[in-house]
Amino acid sequence: MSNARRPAPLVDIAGLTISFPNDRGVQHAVARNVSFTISPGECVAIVGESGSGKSVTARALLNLVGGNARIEAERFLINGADARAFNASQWRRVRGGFAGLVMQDALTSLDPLRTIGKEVAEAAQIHGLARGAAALHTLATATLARVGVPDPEERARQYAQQLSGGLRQRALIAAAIAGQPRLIIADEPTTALDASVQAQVLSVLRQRRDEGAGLLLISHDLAVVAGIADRAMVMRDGVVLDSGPTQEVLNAPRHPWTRRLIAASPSASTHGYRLTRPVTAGGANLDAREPLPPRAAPDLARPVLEAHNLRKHYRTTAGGVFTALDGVSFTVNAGEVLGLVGESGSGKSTCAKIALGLLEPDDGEIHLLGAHWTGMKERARKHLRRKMQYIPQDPLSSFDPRHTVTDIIGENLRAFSGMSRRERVMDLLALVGLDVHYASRRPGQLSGGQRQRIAIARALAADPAIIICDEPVSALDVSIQAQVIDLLADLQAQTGVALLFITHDLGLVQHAADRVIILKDGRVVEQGDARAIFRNPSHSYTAELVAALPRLGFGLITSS
Amino acid sequence: MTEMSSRLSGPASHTVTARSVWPKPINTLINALINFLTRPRRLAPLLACAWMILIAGFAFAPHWFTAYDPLEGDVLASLAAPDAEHFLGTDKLGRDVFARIVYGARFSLGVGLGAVAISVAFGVLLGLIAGQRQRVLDEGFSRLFDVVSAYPGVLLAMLLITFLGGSLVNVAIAVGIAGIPKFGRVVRAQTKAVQDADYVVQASIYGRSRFSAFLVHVVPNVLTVVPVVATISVGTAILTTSGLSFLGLGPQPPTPEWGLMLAESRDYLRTAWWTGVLPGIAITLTVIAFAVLGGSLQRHIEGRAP
Amino acid sequence: MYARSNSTDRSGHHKLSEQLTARRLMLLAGIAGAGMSLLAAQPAAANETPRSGGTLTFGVTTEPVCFDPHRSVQQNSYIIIRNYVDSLVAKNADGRFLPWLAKSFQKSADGKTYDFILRDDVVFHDGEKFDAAAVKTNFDHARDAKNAVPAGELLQSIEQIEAVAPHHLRLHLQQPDTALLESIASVRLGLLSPKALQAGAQLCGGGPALAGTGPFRFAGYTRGQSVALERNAAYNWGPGYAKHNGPAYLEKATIRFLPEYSVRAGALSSGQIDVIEGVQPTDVGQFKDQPGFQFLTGPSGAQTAFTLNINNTIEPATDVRVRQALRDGADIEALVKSVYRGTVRRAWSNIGPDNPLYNKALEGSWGLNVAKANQLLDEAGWTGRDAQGYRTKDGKRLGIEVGYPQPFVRDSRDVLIQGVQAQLRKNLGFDLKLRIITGGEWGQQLREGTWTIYPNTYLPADPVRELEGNIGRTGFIRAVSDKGDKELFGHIESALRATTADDKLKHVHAAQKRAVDQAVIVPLFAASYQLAARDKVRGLSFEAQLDSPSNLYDVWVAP
Amino acid sequence: MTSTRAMITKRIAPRLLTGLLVAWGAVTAAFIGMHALPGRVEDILAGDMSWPGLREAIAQEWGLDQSVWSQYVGFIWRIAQGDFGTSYVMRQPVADVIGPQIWPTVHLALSAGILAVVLAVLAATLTAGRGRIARAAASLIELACVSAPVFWIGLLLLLAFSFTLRWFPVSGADGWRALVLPAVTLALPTAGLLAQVLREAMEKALVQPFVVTTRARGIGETLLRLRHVLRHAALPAVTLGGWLVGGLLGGAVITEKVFGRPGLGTVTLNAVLSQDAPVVLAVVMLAALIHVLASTALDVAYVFIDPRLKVQ
Repeated sequence: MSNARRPAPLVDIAGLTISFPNDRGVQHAVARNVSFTISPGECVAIVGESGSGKSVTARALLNLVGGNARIEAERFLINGADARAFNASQWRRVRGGFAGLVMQDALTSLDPLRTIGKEVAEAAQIHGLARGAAALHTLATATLARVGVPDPEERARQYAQQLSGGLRQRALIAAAIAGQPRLIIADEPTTALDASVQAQVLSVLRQRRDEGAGLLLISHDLAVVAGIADRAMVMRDGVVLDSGPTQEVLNAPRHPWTRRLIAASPSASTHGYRLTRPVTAGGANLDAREPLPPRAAPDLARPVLEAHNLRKHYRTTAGGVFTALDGVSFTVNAGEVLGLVGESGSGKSTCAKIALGLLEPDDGEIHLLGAHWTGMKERARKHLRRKMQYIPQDPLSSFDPRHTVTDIIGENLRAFSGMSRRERVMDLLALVGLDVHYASRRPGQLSGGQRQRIAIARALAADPAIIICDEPVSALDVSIQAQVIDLLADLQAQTGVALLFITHDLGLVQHAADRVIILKDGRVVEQGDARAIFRNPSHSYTAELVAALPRLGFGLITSS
Repeated sequence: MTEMSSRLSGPASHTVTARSVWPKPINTLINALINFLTRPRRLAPLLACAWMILIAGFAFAPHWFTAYDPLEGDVLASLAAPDAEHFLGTDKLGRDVFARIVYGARFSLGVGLGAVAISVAFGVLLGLIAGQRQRVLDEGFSRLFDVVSAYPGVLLAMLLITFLGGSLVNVAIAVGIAGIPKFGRVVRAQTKAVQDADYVVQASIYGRSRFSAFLVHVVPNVLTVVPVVATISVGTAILTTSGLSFLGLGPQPPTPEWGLMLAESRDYLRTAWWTGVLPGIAITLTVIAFAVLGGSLQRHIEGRAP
Repeated sequence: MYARSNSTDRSGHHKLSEQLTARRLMLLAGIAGAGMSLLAAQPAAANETPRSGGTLTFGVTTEPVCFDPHRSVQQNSYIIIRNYVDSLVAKNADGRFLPWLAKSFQKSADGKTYDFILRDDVVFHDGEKFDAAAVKTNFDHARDAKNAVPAGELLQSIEQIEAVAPHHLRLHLQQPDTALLESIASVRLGLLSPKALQAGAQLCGGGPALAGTGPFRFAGYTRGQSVALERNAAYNWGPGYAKHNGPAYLEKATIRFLPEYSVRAGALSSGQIDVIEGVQPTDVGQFKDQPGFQFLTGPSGAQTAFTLNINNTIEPATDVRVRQALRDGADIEALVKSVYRGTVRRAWSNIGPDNPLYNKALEGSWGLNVAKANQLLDEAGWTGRDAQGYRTKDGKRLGIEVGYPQPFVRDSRDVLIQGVQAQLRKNLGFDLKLRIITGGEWGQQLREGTWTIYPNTYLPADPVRELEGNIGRTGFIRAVSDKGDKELFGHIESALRATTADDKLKHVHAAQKRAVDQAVIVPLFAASYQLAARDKVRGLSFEAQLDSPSNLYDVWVAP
Repeated sequence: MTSTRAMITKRIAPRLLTGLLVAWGAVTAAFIGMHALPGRVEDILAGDMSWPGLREAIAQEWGLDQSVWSQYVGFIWRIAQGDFGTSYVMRQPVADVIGPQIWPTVHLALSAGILAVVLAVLAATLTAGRGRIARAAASLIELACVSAPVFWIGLLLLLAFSFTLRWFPVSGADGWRALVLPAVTLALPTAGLLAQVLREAMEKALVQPFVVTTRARGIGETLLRLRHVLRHAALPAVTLGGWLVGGLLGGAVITEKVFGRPGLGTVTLNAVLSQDAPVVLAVVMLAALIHVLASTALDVAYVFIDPRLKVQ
């Protein structure tokens, strides 16, 4: 990648405004006055949270914004031609032939009813690059091989749901590049992937760029962008706030929002500090971070939750046996935050279910506050139920859709009646930073962050000794995630409740946890101090995890 | 992301324009008008409601709408074309067609609602039981639904009516029984789905016993699917009744039930169209109205509980 | 035309010459044709020469359940069956019996022996020879209770059947039976090939196996759609009243089942079929006196009038005043005129007005008298009124149910009953309930004697049999006949036993009068068949023994 | 596919087994029903006939003198051997009565079914996710088709296209022209419902992420709908299939009566009205059999449309 040779840009856009009519027919802009160019061999990234307009902007390049959108631009050149005058068939030639689109979640972005081979070959077929079943199949396997899919012959005959997440995502990339496009538009291509898989997918994209393709990367993750993009734009509410070479944007953010975004990323270095409310105008500085309120040290003599040698097997439909947990033991002490880290399939969620008594282990036992917990009748456990509470990853599905917020929080306040219960609900709402008028809302009327706050309020209503948090913020935008994490930290300090904090996010666990347990394939591979363990991993798996972690790698925030 | 997704999708038929053709206020006005008139979600439920209110009025206070007796007519003035005196004409026995339509609302709605009440009562009960995690019960009731629905609906109703005898009540019972599997299956599937929902599985965390969770969470959330199916089924039941009347197995004369009126009028299709067209329109509109209301009810419920 | 004379008796004494010439046959046929023309507006010009060949499609209302003449009890099935079976004798429109497959016939003086000399040139469709043995096989098969053949009831008076010679048949009776020739002339005792009879009940399914001697052979049956008939080229033995000799004119005919009135009428008016039977009264105007079409009305003599038979053993119909109020509370004349648009006549007796034994004196003797009817009900104690305006006594509503078996509902008859229902409600506060019941339920009611009002027409052609079968001791009331009207039974039984024509006439008239006076029957209208056809169709007529359209033997299509 | 045999053993075999159970249940229920009807079988068989010994002769001939239980056992035993008995009313073997009627009804139902699918696919593909006016108009037409009684549609079509325009014959089973109006009559309500389900499913599929990906490959709108979206929409439509088969058969009863066509409908109606138990029971048996076959076929179709089911 050299700045010296500057070929004609693939895309040259200025003053792009995209708007949709609202219910009353009034146009409402979702992107305003956006300008950028993408040259061959260049990676341009658009960073932003939900609703920032980043995806819409990307899709405008393919004219795939939506039925009644209005797209206006001062300049809209695609491969040198004025795209404002394009008719439908010209647009079809752009799609797949000039620009390929890679989206998030290959499971739904590949047609689940068609084989991988057919999906990959489709663009080539449409653009006449190959004819006949045999030629298309050859092309599909070759393209799969190019993105590093092993055994492409076999894979081409399979369906998306038969492939692992990483292979699936690579197949999606293969489908996007099969028409030999000069531009790749990657919209959140690695979201929801494990760190190690994410690294592989990014390297495939990087390779395409290095071969001369233009790459437009859409992401919410600054660390991902930092590792690949030549230039970056930060968008919020349809407006570009910051743009320029990636290093410049991340190292010296001009706009406060950019700085807030950067500061909201949890890491080892943010441990003990707030992720929100960072520095004011002066400049982003670690010292300007606000410390979290002081908390009592964990009482190592008072275990709240003790798990001994948990084992759990599942029978697979194929007749095999899948080992979810294989001799896992851990202890959570009073006031302690224990992080439980692992990639998907490592057994984290099974641990949570067994701890909560929703699932019986095949072997091993759990004690809650010294009392037998596993293997007991539900009636016998009932008096201890209040002591262990739960914050799920997806609170929406854990709320009865017909219940109001009052009903949901009141679920844990059934000892109270009438007015006092209502008052308690109001108190709890205030505690999690929500206005009283949310009390009558239903789950469907709440945003993701608000739902998570309600889940926290519900857990706290029981006055528990321990809360099991299962990926509590993984579905949230970075800025919202920061607010929820800070809230949890505040409340933990305030109540001294112990937390079993389950996450796949290494940065987050280093920020939040006291101790950490690393799970792989149902076994504990390593445990110890939440920060030290990643600085000096003693197990090779931990080292791999650390290596795969994309990092912002600039002076502003250091992760090691 | 979720807010955007609905807008981002859809056909790519739009064009990139530099500016709009119309001045802004007019454009807005035209958009708003087209919006209202062509959006079936707004106009259709409104019209459906209006029709249902009219029909309900017919059913509850028929004498407000017509001075004629639906059963009495001047046989000597039979099959009179619409005129000032009988503005929808008279039927084969000289009865006022409009009066029969007005009074018929009570019977047609009665058959429809009665049949659906039977289907709902048994379908919900059996569906809730079948939806439990008891394999034996599930298999048993599911096969029972299979047995009942192995007969095409009309055939089953035919058999039941020969068994029960043709009368308004028996038609409602027969059509109701034929509709049980529909509700049973829907409720069973919904019960299974709700029971696997996190808020039911995790209810024990909040100290709820399984039975308590069943009452508080499962039953109400299962029942949300019932009104939609029930609303649409009322229309279907009225239709089935008219089919049975055609086969001579429906309510007995001189009941001014719409399906029976329609079935009886078919012999005069070429000579006295007014005896059949209007009951036919009444049935069709009512069935459409129920379907439209069911649809908007569904959107309402889905919108509230995504 | 339909003289009040006992035609049965007369033809019994009448010995027709064996040398009956073709000309004589033609003459008789002319008489029959003239008789019809009073009722039927047949456009056929006398000087036209019939054309042989061609096909015809006939749309009928009813698909027969059974095509076996001996087993079918559906009146509408005989329209079809008549095309492939012949009888020994033919009943003329004037009530006389004419030769058919029997060249001549003679009754003994004591009325207990009948001799039939059979034609010797007749062959069944399946090639079997027609002779006295074949007739004996037919009649014996029908008489045998084991076979459960409904037509057997027509032969109950027979003691023995004897094939005297190959073409000489003799019937020995247990006692005189004034209705015997009527029965022999009936399509229900039409003659089938002995080989075909071996198939037993399976013959109901029709098809070529159902071999008779008729002018057409049963070529094929498509259930739910049609029957195909093919000309019997060998046919040369038409009934005495036929208009021509030799084979039928039509080469082929299709009987199509079109149960919907509007479909039948539409099919005819759009030229897709040639003839229809069962015309909706309101549709008559489309065909009657319309260019391109003809409309014919049949006689009403062989079948009973459409009548409400009242079970006078069940409350409240045990009270004659209630029955009489029911009889006179509705304007039957106006109702019939309105429902049938003048295409049928109002009935005064249950015996059809074209039947020689019809009691004409009953005309005008009863009928609409609302004041009298109300007075009768007041006298009978039905003085209360309920919320719907019906009369009550001791808190019980004045009501009787009409149980109308579904298979017999047709021809706007339910509409007419509804009309009576509406008038009784308005005029008297009388609740005449109409309920359509199943055939099985009717059977049960019949067996238990629990039916209340049974509406029907009935076709044995002989009026005494009609009276006995409907309102006699062994009629519908048989299960509870000990509580029935003894005087009525007496008249009917005397008529059955009568040996002279005058005696029979006297008792038949008396029975009709008794039944109407006691209001155990409320005759409504004289049922008759209607035909509508394209004007090119010639030679359509009605069969006196059945009232229904004749077979298609004389029918031809003008070019 | 290696899974074909697995599919047979895992999906088809149990379906057919439970199907047998269903057929047995249906026939038993019908048997009980027919025997509980008012009026004894002898009454039906005797009709208006009455003479000494007749009822006994009938009872013996038809085996009605045995207990209901042994009649039932005999009935099931004969059915297991493929003998459906003899019609009370038509006096012929039930197989002879019903056998020739199967094809006309299947022919009609099949034609109507295919027509309905074609109409529904056309309507849904053309209007799903398109302009509001087109969708509103299509919805209205479909609703009207679903909401109007079948016999009424049939009579109106006859009035217009046969009596007035004379394009098609009134009735008969000869040639395709006679099939047009009945098939359309029977197809319209089914097509209306199917189109609505298909459109809704297509609109749901059209907002799936894979549609965006596929569009981004430059695919034409028609090909997108036919190759990708329709297949997804077919899944809920197939679920509806069992109901549709029943609806078509039920509608055939009415359609056959309106158009004077041969078929099971006419036979069934007459048998029900005349309480001809052997025929009714055979029809019920046949209906159950069709139901079982149809639902098994749909189950298999489901797997072929959705490979996800095969993989699991």
